Amino acid sequence: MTNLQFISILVLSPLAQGIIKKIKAQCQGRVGPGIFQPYYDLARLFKKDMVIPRTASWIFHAAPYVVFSSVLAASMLVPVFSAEGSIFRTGDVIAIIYTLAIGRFFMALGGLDAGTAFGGEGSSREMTVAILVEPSMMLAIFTAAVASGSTSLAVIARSGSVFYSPAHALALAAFFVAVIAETGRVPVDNPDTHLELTMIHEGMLLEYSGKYLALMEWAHYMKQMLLFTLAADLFFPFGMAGAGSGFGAAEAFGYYAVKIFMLCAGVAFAESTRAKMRFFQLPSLLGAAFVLSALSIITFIMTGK
Amino acid sequence: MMIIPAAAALICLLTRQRRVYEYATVAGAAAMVFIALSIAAGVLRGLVIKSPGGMIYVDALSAFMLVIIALLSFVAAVYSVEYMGNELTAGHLDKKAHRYYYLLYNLFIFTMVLIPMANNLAILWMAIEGTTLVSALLVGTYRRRESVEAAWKYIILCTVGITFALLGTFIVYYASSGALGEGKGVLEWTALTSMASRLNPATIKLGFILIIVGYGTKAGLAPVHNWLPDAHSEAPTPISALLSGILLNCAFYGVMRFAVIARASCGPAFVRDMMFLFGISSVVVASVFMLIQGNVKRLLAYSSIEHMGIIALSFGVGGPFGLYASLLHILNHAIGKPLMFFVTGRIKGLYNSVESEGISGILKAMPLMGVIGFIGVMALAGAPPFSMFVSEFLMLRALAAGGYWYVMGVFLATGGLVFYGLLKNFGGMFLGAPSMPLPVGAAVYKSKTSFITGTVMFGMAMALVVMGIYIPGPLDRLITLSAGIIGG
Amino acid sequence: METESTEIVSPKEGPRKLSSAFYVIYAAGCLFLGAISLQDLLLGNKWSFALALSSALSLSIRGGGLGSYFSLILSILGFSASVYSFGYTRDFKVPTAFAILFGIFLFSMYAVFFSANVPAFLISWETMSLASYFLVISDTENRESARAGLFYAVITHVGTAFIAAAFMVLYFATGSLEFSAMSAALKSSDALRSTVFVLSLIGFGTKAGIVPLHTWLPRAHPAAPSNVSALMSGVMIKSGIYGILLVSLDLMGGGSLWWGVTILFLGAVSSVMGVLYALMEHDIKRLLAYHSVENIGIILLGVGASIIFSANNLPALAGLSLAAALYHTLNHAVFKGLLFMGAGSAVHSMHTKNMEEMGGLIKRMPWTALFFLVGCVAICALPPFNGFVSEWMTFQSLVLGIKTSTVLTKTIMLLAGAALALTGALAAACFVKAFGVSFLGLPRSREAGEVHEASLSMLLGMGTLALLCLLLGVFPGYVLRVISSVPLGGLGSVQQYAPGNLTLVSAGSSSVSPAALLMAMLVGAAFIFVFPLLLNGRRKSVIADPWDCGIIRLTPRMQYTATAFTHPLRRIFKKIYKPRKDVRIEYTVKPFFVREIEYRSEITPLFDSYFYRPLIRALNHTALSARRLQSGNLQLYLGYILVTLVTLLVVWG
Amino acid sequence: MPRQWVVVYSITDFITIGMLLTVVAMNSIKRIETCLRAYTLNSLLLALLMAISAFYLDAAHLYVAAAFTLVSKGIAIPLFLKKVVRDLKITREVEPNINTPLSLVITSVLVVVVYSSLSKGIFIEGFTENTLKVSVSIILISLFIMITRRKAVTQVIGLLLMENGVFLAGFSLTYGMSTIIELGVVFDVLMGVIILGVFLTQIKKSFAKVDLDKLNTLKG
Repeated sequence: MTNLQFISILVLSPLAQGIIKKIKAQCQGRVGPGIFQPYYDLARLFKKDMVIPRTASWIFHAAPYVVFSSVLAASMLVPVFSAEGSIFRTGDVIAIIYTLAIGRFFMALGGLDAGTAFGGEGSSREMTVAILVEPSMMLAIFTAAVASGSTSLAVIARSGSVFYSPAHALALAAFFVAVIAETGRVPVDNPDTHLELTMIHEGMLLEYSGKYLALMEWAHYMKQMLLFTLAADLFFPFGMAGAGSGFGAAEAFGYYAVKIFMLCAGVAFAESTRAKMRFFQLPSLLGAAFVLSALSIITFIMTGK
Repeated sequence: MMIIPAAAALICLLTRQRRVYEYATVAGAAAMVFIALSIAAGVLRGLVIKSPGGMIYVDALSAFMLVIIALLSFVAAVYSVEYMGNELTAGHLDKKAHRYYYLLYNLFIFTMVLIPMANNLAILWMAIEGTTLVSALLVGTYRRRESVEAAWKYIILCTVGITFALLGTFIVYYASSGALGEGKGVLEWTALTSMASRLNPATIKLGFILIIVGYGTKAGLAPVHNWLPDAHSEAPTPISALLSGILLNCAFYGVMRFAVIARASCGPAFVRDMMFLFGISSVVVASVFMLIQGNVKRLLAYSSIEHMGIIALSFGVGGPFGLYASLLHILNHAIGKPLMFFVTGRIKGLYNSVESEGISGILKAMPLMGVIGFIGVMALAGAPPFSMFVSEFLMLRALAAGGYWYVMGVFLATGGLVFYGLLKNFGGMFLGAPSMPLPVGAAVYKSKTSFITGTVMFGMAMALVVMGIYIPGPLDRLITLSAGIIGG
Repeated sequence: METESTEIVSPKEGPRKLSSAFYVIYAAGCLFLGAISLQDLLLGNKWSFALALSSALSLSIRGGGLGSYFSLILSILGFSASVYSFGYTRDFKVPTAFAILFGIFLFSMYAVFFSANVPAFLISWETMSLASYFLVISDTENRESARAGLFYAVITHVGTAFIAAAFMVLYFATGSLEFSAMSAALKSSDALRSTVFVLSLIGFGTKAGIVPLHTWLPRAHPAAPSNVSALMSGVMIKSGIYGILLVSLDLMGGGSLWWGVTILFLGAVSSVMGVLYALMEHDIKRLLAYHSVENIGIILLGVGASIIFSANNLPALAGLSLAAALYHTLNHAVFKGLLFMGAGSAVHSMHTKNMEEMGGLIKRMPWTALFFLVGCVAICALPPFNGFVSEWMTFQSLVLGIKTSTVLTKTIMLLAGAALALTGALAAACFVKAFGVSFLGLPRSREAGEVHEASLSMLLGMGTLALLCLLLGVFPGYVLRVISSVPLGGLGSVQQYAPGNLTLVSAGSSSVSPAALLMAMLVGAAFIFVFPLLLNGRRKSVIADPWDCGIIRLTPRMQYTATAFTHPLRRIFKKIYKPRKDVRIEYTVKPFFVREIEYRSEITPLFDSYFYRPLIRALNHTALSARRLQSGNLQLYLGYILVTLVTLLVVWG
Repeated sequence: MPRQWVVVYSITDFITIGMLLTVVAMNSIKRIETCLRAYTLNSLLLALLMAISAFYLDAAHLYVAAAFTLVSKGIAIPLFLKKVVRDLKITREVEPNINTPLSLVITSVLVVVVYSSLSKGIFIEGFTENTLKVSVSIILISLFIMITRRKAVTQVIGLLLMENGVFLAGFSLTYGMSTIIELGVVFDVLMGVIILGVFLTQIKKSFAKVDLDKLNTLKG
């Protein structure tokens, strides 16, 4: 059962997206679409025909599969609600980050393949943001990792509540910013716009349609969910089912749902209270995140907890 | 041994037939090679040649020098036949000058052969002075104003220097008479070495200072080297080859003989300091001047200074490795430097210029010269796997064993500069698209090297390569013996 | 426009056949030597023999040591490079001479790894350098490569001088030139050991291309033909790593903490600077060359960590980090060789190294594109390819730096980890650019439109390496078994990190299994291939022009250029790049109708413009002013004699 | 020491000092003919010295040496040089690089250096030491003259003066070595002078002026 916990990410990720949208709508005083809207969108896209740009090569076709399967593979490594690890018991956080990187790599290639200006723009910016995010994310992860002496999520998750140390607070803040950037949300990117000059994520997907677009989007939802799960595992590692912890799968899942909901809410609030930044203001934000994470590491080394 | 070049010279004097005196010269040189080798073989068998009067004395060291001299004079003779022939047809010099060239060539060889065989230090001095006089005329072979100027400076500077050497010789003699009693002094090297420990150190010191300044001038040790670049760049190429290939070594040979006495009399420290002083200044000066030196013949001249510096350094360290290194380096330099001069000569023949600007694409124009030239450059720069590296490595080893870090530092640093200088200037000539040769040269000179000359040069290049990996046993023994003689 | 160092002429049949024969022999020789080295390592048998050069000097070689591992790497790359050359050198002007030089270069590298005493090492070392120099200038008529060659030769020669000095100090300390005797007899003061360390670090650093000694790399690698660049970048610069390991670990048996910290710091700087400069390159081979700097940095991270650990006596962790370094050495050799060959076959048919003129190559040379893509993914350390494994291990050892004793080491190692992460991200961006701009999209020039696929042997050479990229990534256990058999401190215990052959475990009880990842991805792909079919049978797809904002039709000039791709980074990191930008606009009717806009933007290479150029200028100045000493005035010269004599008389007389 | 030796020493010292003076005088001489005369005088003094000591030591070979010196240095070489000068129509020396007073100062400094550096227990007292000091000073001063003078001919003369100095030294140190060597040395010097003469004429040909200022085309 716990070996297949990744399915919950696969299935529930559109729901998370829906919830975020809903909360945002509420904040902005709109009714907004129902929380199951993403499922409908995906289904619709799957049913549509595809338009393939004449200039595209096989990379264009391969990209969606690679992106999706890499995210799926990554989510197979994550302990979702049970510390028993996952189907392959290799829940190494660095491995997860790099597996996600495959997806990004091919998504960017897909953006370039059609040879349009927007695709290139999207890929360029996506990679740039990734460059700015990666170090702070790693350092934030390191804080959690060194605290429990391992980069294995299972171990970290088992290590119980270490949330109350200042190092973790800082790390969490940094990680949260990183998550926002990685999931392409305001203030870094605006997921709802197709305004050519501001879009990053959408820019790369501009040529995609139908099934491929569905795959890309779904992968995107999963990635978002996956990152939330990571945050949960790294910084709120309590209430996980598995040996030692007295939680059964069901209640553990309950805890998990709560955590994810909180994170979704956080993201939604952040998104609706912030305006999107100019692209070249991002370095200051993400740089701040990096400083936070560096501080967290150093505080940890100094204080030892 | 000495007869042959004299005879050859005589022939040159008598006949007007170009072929005749050319062949006489080459044949004489060949014969000398044979004799020198047999002498070396004899020395290896342990016998030492002494003339009844004690004037002549040939031990391993002398044999070593003789072999070098003989080989080089042969090679240069072979090269001369083609090179000077071309010069003649190109009208750079007239028939008379051509004949005198060979006459003086043989006299030059004669005086140089005399040097290592002389036991009496005064005779040694006379021979060396003789080389100056003859070679000065050779340097002035082309009656151009530059060559005359070079010859003038050469003869003045070297004569001044050699005068001090003479004074030094006298003082050494005086020291001996101080030990043996008034008026009973000796000048035989053998005698002096045997009684070296009884000589008055202060006197010997003075004498050695004069000697090293005197013969050092001739050997091209900085800061008294100034004649060298001019003479080398203005002399006919084969003569430049002989000058840097053997003449410098012969002068240094004089220093070595005296150094043996000085070592025994006033301790190795003094000799070492002197050698380091001159050696270091030589390598430094040379390397700096090689950085920007468009005229490749001058470049090679400065490289000779550098190599004499290296020889002096390794001689100064002493010890089996040091001395072995310096002798081996003498040999290597005597092969590598002439080779490069020959290459330059061929280039000059084709382009009628030795300025590295304006000349390019030798590798394309004359592939053989290009390849040999590159080998030579690398060898001169002391890069493995070529022979000079071996001697320089041995020197490093000796320096390290003695812990002379500052010397090693200077040597390595200058080594980098030298490498840069050589590669920059020669590389510029060898690489690139071939620049058009001047019609003057092109008319006469076949860009193709004649078979014999080519073979000889290729042989020298191969020697550089082979001796970088393996040193033949007899040679090894000969050098070891000679080192033993110097080491005392 | 730089052109590839060969141009199409039709050489005579004879030399071509001959050179081909040479390459066959080389390939066979590589296989043979590789087999020997592997056997020596696994069976742990050591051999050595000496050849007397003269009474004063002898050369000796040995097997079964650290060198065997490197010669194994060399064999892998040497083999495929030879196969590649078989087709690549077809239209060279002087194939035979080139083939011979290539052979000298190849086997002199073997000599370096096999040599067992100082003279042998120095001789083969410099032979390697000179051979590579001649290969760099093998296109003798190209001024550019001549200049690059000169720069390279001089720098590497100076490096050799430092190496020689280091060995001489060792000789002074131990009284022997044999490596074995050195490592046995070395009981000397810390100052002495540190001197040796610094000298050798500088000397070998020049060869390895550690920042700031890297400046020859981006010059020489592009100038050389690609089969040579592959060897240079794949193996030759590793000989620098070999040297550092040899001297500081094998001969001196590890050292003080600050060695490790220094190396770690240099590694971090090199990796970041290397990739930053790579990003700004449009010359595909210069780009790859800069990436070599980066990867050397990553290797050094492992080495430094290992020295730090052993100074904290944590042998197990030291083993882990060293294993990471060695593993990455192997990996980099494989994928960098692959990338250079791929770039080579692109350049070979394009006759330009400028990415801005490529584009869309994937359509006409699909196989090359595929192999190049594999290389890109591998060098970006993306699973399941080999780069990931070694970088994962490096990450592990850096994170475990928390186990060291001092605050300094903890901090610097974790920050180094961050630097590694940054490097990874930058590398990813760089290779998205490299592959995307040159292989994807529309052809940016006429040549790009009419390229031809590389010849079979070239594809074979690349294919081998591409396959290895995958295998080395999926079966790390086998590699670690080989590494653990390298006789070097702490490495013996490395195999504990690979209990199976598929899974890697780090000391921090964290584990990863690339094979499993591969499986997962395949499962995912299969699932997602089936899923839509379940949802709704097959849908047809329409081929149409891409979205062009409604203009008539998309032209190649509208797609993102390499310059544009990296423009954000150029702005973000302008402190480092110091970009110079000039925009020239020509109007037909000012200011409304623009005829043409020229946009040029280049960056200032820090170390060139602030260290090397001033140095060279100073040297030339000195030389010029020194020439006054030789003024041509005879009296002056006589004056020198007088002064010299008087001084000597006063001082010694 | 016996009385006659004192006489000898006083005489020889007198002569050597005379030689030194001739050399010093060269510093202030402008006309080339005068220089030549000074040189001749110097050589004659040398020959005389040799003869005298030959007489006192009654060593036959010293007579020979003295005779040689007389013939070669006292007669042959000066005549030859005169001829050269006449052929080249060299009238008078231009101003030397360094003016007379200064050059005299430097000369004296050189002498001091020699006297100080050569008296460190290298030699037995008396004849040898003084003569040697004188001769070394002569050598250095004549080198200095070569440095200061611009005309090529004066350089030759300076060179010859050096030779004289060396001869003086050699003779004082060795009481004349075996005659053959003496002959050889003299012969070499003679050859040298002749060759120099040849070059002088060539310089005249190719430079139109036997002035060393023109002789610096080869630099660096």
